[in-house]
Amino acid sequence: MEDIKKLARELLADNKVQLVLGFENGTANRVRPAFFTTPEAVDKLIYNEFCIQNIALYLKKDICQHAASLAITANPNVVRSILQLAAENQIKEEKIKIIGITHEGKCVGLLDFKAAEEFSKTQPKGLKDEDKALIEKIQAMSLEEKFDYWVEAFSPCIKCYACRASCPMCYCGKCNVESNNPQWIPVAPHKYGNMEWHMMRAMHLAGRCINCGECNRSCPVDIPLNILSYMLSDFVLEEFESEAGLSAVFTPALSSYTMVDKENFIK
Amino acid sequence: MKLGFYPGCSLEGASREYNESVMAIAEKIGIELVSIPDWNCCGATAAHNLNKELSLSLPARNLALAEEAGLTELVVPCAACYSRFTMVQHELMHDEPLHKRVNEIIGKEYKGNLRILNVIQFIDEYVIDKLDENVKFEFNKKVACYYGCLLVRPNKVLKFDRTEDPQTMDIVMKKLGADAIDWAYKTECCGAGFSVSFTEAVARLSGNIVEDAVHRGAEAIIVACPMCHSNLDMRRKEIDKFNGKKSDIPVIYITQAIGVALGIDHKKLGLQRHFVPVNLKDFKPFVKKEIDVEKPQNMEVE
Amino acid sequence: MARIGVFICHCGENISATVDCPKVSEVAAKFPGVAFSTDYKYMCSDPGQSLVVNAIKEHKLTGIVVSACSPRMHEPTFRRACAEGGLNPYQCEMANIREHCSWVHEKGDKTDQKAIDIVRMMVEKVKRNNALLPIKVPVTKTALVIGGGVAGIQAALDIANAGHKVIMVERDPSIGGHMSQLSETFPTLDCSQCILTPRMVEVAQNPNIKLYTYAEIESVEGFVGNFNVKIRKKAKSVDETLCNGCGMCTTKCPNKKNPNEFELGMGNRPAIYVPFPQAVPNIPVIDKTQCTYYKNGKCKICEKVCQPKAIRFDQEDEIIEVAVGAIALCTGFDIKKTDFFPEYGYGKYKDIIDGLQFERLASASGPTSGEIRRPSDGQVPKKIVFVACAGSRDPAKGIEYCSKICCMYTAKHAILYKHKVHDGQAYIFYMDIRAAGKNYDEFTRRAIEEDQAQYIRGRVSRIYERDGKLIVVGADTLMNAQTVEIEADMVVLATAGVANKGAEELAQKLHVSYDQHKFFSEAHPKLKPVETNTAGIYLAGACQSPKDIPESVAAASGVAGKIACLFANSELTREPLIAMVDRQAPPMYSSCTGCFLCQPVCPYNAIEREEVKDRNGNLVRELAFINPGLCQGCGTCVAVCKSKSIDIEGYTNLQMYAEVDALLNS
Amino acid sequence: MSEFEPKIVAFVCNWCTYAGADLTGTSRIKYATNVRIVRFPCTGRIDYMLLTKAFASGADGIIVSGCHPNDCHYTSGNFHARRRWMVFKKLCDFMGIDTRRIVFSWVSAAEGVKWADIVNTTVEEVRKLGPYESYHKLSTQDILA
Repeated sequence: MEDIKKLARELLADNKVQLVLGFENGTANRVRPAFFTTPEAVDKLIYNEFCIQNIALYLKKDICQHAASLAITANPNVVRSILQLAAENQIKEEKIKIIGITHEGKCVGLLDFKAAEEFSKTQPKGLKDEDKALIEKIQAMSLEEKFDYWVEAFSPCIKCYACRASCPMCYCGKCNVESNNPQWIPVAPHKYGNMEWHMMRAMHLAGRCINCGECNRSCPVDIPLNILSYMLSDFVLEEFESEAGLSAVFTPALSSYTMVDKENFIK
Repeated sequence: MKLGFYPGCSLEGASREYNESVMAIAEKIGIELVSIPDWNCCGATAAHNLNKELSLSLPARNLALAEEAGLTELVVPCAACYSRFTMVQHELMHDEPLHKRVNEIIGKEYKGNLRILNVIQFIDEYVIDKLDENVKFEFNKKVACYYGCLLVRPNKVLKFDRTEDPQTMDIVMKKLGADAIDWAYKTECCGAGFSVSFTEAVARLSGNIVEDAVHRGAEAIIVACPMCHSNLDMRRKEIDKFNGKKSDIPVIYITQAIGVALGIDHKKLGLQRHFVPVNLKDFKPFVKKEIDVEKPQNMEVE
Repeated sequence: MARIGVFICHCGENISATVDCPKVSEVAAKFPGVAFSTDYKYMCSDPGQSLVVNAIKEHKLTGIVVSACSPRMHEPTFRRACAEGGLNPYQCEMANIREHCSWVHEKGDKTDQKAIDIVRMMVEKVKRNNALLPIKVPVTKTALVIGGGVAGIQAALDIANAGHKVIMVERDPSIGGHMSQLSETFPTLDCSQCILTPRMVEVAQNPNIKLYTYAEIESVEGFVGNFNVKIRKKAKSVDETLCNGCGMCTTKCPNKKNPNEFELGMGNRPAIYVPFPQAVPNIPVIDKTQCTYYKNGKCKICEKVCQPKAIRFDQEDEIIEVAVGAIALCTGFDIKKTDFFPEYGYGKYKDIIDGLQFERLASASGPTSGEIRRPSDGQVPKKIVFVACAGSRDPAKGIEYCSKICCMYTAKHAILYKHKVHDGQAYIFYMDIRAAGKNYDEFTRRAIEEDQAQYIRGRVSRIYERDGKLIVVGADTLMNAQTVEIEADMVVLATAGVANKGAEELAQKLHVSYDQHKFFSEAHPKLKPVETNTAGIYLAGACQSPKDIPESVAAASGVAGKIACLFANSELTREPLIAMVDRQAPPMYSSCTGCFLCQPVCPYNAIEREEVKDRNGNLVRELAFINPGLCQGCGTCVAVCKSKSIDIEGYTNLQMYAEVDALLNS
Repeated sequence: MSEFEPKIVAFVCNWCTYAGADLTGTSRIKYATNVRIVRFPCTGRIDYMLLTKAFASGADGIIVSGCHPNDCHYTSGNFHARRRWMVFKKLCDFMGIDTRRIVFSWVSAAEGVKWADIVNTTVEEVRKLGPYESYHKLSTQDILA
């Protein structure tokens, strides 16, 4: 942790960045994301096993957008998010300094995008066993069972949009769910509105999701919605050999095609 | 290795030598041919001229029995039986209501999982690769391979060899050391079922076949169909009369030719049973040669 | 508040025979927003259109639905009527109740209901139509002619003579096409070369025409008026600017035994060659697959004997980029070879030849100097059997169509044969003699009556060889289907005319449609016979379907006329049905997030990055911007945009949503 | 009770399948009346949300059809569509949305017969499957449940 602090302090002191995005202690033994603007403030910066939130999310917030340059304490999830955001023209390399941190909490120093790509490739990722088990369980169900499962799973959804708010890839200024002309997605949290909302989100994330699981963690009613995009990521990797979050120059699967894409399902 | 086998009437009667020779080479190669238990008539040329359902049900019952007996591949040496079987299978698999109806009639369910092979397909798939190690004598004769009408037609159903200029028998004979000639009557009609009812037609049609084979210097006509054989062999008197000259070219089954090359006793192959005596002698010991034939692609337009 | 007019067309009886038009009109009148509804016998007729125009004015309509045939047929007609009535022409939609309803269903309630649904769908759509202004684009007044056969030559000369620049691209080393291979032409028997060669020379000498031979189309981008074409000029291994066409190289080349393509394999040519003596340009090329130097690294005799020092072994393919406003496709045809016919021996008999080979045998410049001698032994055949419809009109061969030219050229062959071999006898097996055309039937009669060609109506079932003769077995259907056997010395198959090699790939490069036989498709079989479905690309000659010389030339002149019309204006108007990215007032600017994931899906590279800057010039946002000159309106970007910031006119999100809604929630 | 008549919505591209369906008409080939055609410029334009919208609104089956590979009027719209369909189909399969009711096809402007065939077989298949209630119900019933 000390080397992270030292790096952050130096960056601010040398005016290399205007802002450091990281964590500090919150109330009741919790950690919370924080923005540090002076070397002194960095005293409060922490990094521990509780700092798992994907703070790449804040890169799209005004405070970061307005900063001329910034640094971020970045675990592998955050690094992948940054690379994907860069691939989608949402962040420029010259503006951001990545303080790389492994899953184990070890600081690997400042990463430029090239180093971040290497880092991202070597850091383990992939689904948790329980997620895999759930996907397998659902896949084994009959058509009706699957449908009922999801209707049931979405039934507690209150459309709080925490999933959207916590997702670094959900950066649209005006989300499609807010569109009312036409009203693509019914607003009310009933079965139909919930189903379409989560389907749309899964499609939007297909080939772009970096599998951080933040949507699931932030869901107040514990909907396992991360497995929708996980399952599609898996599919996209298998079918198109395409994986998000590994490179800052990347065309997601659904913005590209090959001549040999499968078409055995087309008459 | 076990394959299903449907002899049909010819192989038990007029063409016993065909049966004998098929069995003889199968034994030599190490393949067991299992007859369909309780098999019945295939319907041959008569049924499909009289009653469609009958013509479908007769073969379908045989096929269902074969399936019941756990067979997956069925060797049908008689070209007429083979044609009926493949056509019925094709028709049933492409017409669900008809398939249902036929199942009702035969009181059995034919699923359609059987592969039906004629003799040249059987040889092409199971025998040809074993020739080099088993052949004793070179079949050093000039031969005319005669396919007739049913072995390679219709291509849409059989998807096997080329309809107009089939090659499978020629390739086998070349492998055995024969000189398979290029001739004009490979797939022309022999007169088929008119053998009995309209011998004049058979004399003319088969006459042209024999004449062309002789004219081009063939020493034997190779066949794979009992009907062709009987027309070309049994009707030789009428043929010679039509051609106005005597011919002694023997007509032998491809299985007999293979049998001869394998060194099987000629009696075991039924070569003594023919009307036109088979006097093929002076076979040289076999020496393996690379022959320069490419297997023909299925060239028909779908 | 929308005031929609609905106009149900009977199309004579084409619609009204199956759809109850008055009932549909009555039901439509009650749709929300419909202010006027009527039915009429022929909506596209003058009175029908006046009805539309008057109704718009009288009922103060804000949009119209013409319920009639396919919009692919009459959309422009009714858009014009709409404009005449004082509305924006894009406030018009067509409900297709003919092709998609009356013609494909039986009379009955279900069919009526379907027509009603289709009308309701389009009413809901048109309510959401926007008034649009046409887009103007400049026109590059240069035409590209692909293919240098007689059609291409005619098109190029006509366009050039109209005062426009032409770029001609020919795949072979010389222009001339199949016509240059013909001996004489029907029905006049004038020598093909004699009438074609002057035209070829004209092409070479016309200052408006730039000719690229031994060249192919690499890629085509852009759209009508503004195509960007890359041409691959294959390496001839000869410097065209230096070569004087003396022919020394071709004479001295030691590697002379290569099958001559121009003679269809019936003669040989050297590895460095000019395809035929009258070639334009008269510049040789080295066939790299055959040249001894390219194969073994030794020889270079041509280089030594070349006085102007024009041989360039290190020459490479060159890519030339040109900008053109219109493209004429004149790529011609090919014929089936004799190996297509198993019943005629899979091409194994040397003396069974195709029609084009016979042309070469009969040609004074051909391999036999115009004497009819058979390929196997050079003997003069005393009996020739011609087989018409070899492959054509034969569904079993996958060619259902008539190849059109064979009846006439077979008659010509019989005549030429008789003129050259007086004691020869020609037999012609045919299905029908199709000799419709000026002086055509007279010509076939001449073959029969003056030149004793024996026409036998029937097909040939088999040809085989016996004792040096070809035995042709066929049936004479006019003689009680008797079997006919002819012992011929030579057989000529009038093989089917088929699409040229590479037609499919070229069509895909140009985005023009083609039929199941790979012939290019015209935009309309009767009314737009020389246009393709892609604006600015036209077609002439046998690349469309088998055609004879006069037809090809007529079509080529038609194309030239079309292109001259296009070039008559310096600007052309394009349909404004294109995609656009949402724009709003600051500080939003747009709902576009600037992710540019739409960029790679655009086939036209029409999506650009627009920088939004504040007063001080600081970058505020990067937004997608669709160049209206480049967008062709496919809408793929619309479906890809997650924030639904892109929409496409004519097929907006609101419209499509309303259409689905109208179909099901009613 | 009369036989169940499936409601089929067809999303087709203007250049191939719409023209192919026109050809079916010009050739006077008859097919089932159950289909309603919605015209798009290109399969690339077809939004998957319109498919769920159609199901929610009571469609029992959907046909999505465009130009064969390499025939797209716009070069590559159908290739993008093909990939999108793959992913969408995978998601639907995972979420229990009945993809037997979505027929994807390529029908060219020359394939009038194929179009009639696609419509007829889809109508028959969907007729066998019965009305698609589960998705439709979401939007009509239990709205507050």
